[in-house]
Amino acid sequence: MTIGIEHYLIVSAVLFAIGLFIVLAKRNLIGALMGVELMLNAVNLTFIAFARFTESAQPIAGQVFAVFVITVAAGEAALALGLAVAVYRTRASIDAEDMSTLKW
Amino acid sequence: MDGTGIVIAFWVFAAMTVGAALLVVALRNLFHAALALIVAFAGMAGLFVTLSADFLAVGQVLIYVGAISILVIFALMLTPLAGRHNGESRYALPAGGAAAGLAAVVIYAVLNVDWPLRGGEGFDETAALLGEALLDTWVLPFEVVSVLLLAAMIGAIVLVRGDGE
Amino acid sequence: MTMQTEPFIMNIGPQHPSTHGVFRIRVALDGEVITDADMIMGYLHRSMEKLAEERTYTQNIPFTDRIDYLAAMSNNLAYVMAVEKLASVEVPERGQYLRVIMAEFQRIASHAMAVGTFVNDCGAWQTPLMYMFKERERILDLFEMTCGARLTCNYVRIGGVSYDIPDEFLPKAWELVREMPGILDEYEGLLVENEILLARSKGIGVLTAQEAINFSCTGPMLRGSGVAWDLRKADPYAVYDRMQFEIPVGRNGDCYDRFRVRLEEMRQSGRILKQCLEQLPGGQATNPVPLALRPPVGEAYAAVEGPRGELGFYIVSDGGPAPYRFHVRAPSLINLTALPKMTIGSTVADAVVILGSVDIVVGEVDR
Amino acid sequence: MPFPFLKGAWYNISDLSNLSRALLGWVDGWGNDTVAYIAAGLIGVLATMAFLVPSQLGVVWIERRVIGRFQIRRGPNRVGPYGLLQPIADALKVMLKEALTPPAGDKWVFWAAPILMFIPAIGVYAVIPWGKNMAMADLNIGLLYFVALSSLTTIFVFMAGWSSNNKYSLFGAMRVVAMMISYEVPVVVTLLGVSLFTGSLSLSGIVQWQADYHVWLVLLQPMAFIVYYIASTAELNRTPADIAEAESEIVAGYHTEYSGMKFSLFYAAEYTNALAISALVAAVYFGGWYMWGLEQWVPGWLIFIGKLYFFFLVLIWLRGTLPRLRVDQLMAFAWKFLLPLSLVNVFVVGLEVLLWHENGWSAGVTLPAFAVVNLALTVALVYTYARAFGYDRPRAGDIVLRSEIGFVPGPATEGLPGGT
Repeated sequence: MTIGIEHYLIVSAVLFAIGLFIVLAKRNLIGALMGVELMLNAVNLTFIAFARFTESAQPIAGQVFAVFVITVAAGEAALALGLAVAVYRTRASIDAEDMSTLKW
Repeated sequence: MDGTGIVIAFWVFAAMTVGAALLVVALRNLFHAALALIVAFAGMAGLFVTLSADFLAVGQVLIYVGAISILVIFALMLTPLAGRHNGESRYALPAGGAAAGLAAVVIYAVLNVDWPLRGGEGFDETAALLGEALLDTWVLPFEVVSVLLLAAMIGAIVLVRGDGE
Repeated sequence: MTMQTEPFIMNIGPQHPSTHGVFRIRVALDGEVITDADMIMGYLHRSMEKLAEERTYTQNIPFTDRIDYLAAMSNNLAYVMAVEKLASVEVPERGQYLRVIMAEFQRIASHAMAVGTFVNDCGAWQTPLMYMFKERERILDLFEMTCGARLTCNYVRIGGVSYDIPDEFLPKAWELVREMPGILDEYEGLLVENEILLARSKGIGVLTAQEAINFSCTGPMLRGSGVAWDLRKADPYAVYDRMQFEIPVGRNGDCYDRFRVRLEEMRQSGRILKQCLEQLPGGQATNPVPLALRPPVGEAYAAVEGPRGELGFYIVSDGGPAPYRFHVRAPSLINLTALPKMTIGSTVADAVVILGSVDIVVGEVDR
Repeated sequence: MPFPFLKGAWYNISDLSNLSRALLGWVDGWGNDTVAYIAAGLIGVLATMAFLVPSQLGVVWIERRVIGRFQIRRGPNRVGPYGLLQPIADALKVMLKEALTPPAGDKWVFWAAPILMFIPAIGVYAVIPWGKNMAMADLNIGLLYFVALSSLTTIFVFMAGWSSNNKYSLFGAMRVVAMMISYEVPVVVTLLGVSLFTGSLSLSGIVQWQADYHVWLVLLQPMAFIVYYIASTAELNRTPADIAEAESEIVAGYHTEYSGMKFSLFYAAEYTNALAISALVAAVYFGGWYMWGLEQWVPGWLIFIGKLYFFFLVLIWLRGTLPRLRVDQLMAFAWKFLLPLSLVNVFVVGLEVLLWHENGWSAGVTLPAFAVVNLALTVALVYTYARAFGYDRPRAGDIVLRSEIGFVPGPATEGLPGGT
């Protein structure tokens, strides 16, 4: 048995779906952020799988993309968690359903 | 070296990643969920290794496991009154439907597309290759990303700074 | 934007490596910064002041050992001086000198302990404490050869001292006194310019002279804040009026100054000891007084400059064999009252350093 | 012959890898790849353990004895000759102690933390080059692997602190996280200078480079060494940066609630980490097994272990002599002192590499020149910057000797009648 690109892509799809569910369904903002991280990871896996398996003029490009994704994810995490903390400071809550007003 | 080792490694790491991701959904204690997320990240690093992306695997450990999950935990600690409950909102059912639908579509597509495969082995050493690619073909995005990181850092500082300081 | 959080309450103590006994500070924290500090004392309360009303004047001397177990000699001296004042007992000159010798040795020992634990509280891993203990050990040996006890000496007696010094005392004492300046130079070389110690203690726990006076602080706490006040100069007792010595005074009022003042006081104590040993007269050390002493009705207060500050005993006699009222002015307790003032606004780590610089003995705080 | 793999190779103690290679060749002869892989892994693990387990006991004894000497006492000398059996007695004692679990804590996390602590602690040994060809797994990104794996410690420390449900523990955990994240930045940036210069991320490659050019990297990048050693000391939670377990402040930090075997696991993991950092310093900055020809006469791995223990002794020395810094001072130190220096280092090193390789200068002239330039730069920068960074110095008039009572004019007595 060999492990092909399909295996990785399916794992990635499942992870992305789980991440999506977390983002959509979790009440806690920080919990939802974990879903975002999972989704980004799933995308990374796809890029790297393509870099490994598919025909390309510059096969490393997939990994380069993954590097960018990781970098952006780091920035995103810092910023989003900063947002969560800021929201918590004003509202004493980070429940996504509490945040229904545009202005307060 | 597409031997038994890789096959076993793939299944172990895939099970670890997906299982931990499911735990992130299922665990009711948010701190435990964050720990499960770390396991998922670590499993992902393992998957990267099986894809001969060793530099990215280490980067994954350094950044996701070592830094981002720490940030998540830190944010959890900074919001003590928010309740550490990792429950679902009333959108759980439609969200589940959307996620399952997406997964189904993607998996269907994956299985039915004829991928332009290239034979042979993975990369021998990716660090040098990556470095050359980043500073050659991709130098503009590389610089843009560094600016983005700086902006994100400043933004985060501004956000969490109190007014009085 | 305001942060709506409940304060993080943390108990430093009663069981904590740095409270020097069973003492508790309940601090409210914002991050690492202390926003409120509440001192809770009494874990070591042994009701000594009340117990003393049931015992004769001589029987009370051992209690004073156990009030401040790091400075038993000074405590003995202060109490005995109060009783002598009350009963108008004269002390022979040799007794006076021996008292001063013991009190000054005790000051060095106590300050060595204080400095050592202070640097420990700054985070050093026992090393300075061990160095300090080296000389403290020699002093305790001297006490042991004189009265048989090392810590709770019970040496000073009404009318003099319990035993005259043995023959081997003087050579050993001279040896120590001669080596003292060199030893202190070594300590100063080790500690005074240590970058990390400076970073940890300079500008930390500042107490201005005005505040120190208002809190009734005495001893190195007061002198560290720029007030040259020393009972040995201000109101000389025993034979201190014949001694040449100086009062070391800090100018900034921070933890570092208190630590430096203590180091410098050890040097001055060495000077006093040298003079005492030179001038030590012969003759009787003790005027015998009846064991069941019945001082006349009245009251007396006598205080000495103990290692921690003004250590005073206030005794009221109703003419009976036991004091009617026995009150201790414990410098540890009174110095400690300045603690919230110094700690609020600093971090937890600083609070520990500040507590170390106050140099409390919980036995004396709670009695 | 029962052990054919021993033929001819085993007596060459200067290169123990012959032994394992012969063994592997023998196993490979069976024709089963998987078995050979497992055998290779097992040999590596056993070799690492053969160093770690005795070292683990040894360093406990060494630290206690050496600190004892620092503190003018003897240290353990009752159990066995020179107290050599003391570590075993210690180990027996902690094993027999009751392992308490805080009832309000998080039981599973509480149990998992000390065990997981060992994953990064031991995992990093995979890439340590014990001698020529003697790394267990010569990853071509070994340096990065080392840093990434040791950053995992943070999480386990946090798990320990959080699950104890103790405020001291939580404090220690929060401090660890803040500190480790801060100090990882200078560590990574300094090591960047190394891989820039040697063109390799592999630890064996870096040591080989030093052997090829007959120079230790510490001579070429003294500033990087200083920054790295300070920062890694902080990451190890050892004095002067042991704020995570600051005994005098927060009792024992994150392992306040741990007892018995679980506590000793933390203890052992700390020593394992300390040894690993010492090993990395010895390999990266002090030439690993290379010692200007001495390795011809003495086995390289012995030289390496000697260097490793030397740096461990330096860690003990620091612990025996220094007080502890405050959290904010440590953070300021990382961000304001170490980080700028490491950035300057990367800049200078990059410039030098560029000059060197672009102009095709000969190494014999270039490297000494770089060494001199960098040393001068280090002295200038570290010294002046440390002075500028220094805290209040003691001034001559801090302590005044007075023979009369009264006020001494100074900051503390402002507004009061001065000098009487």
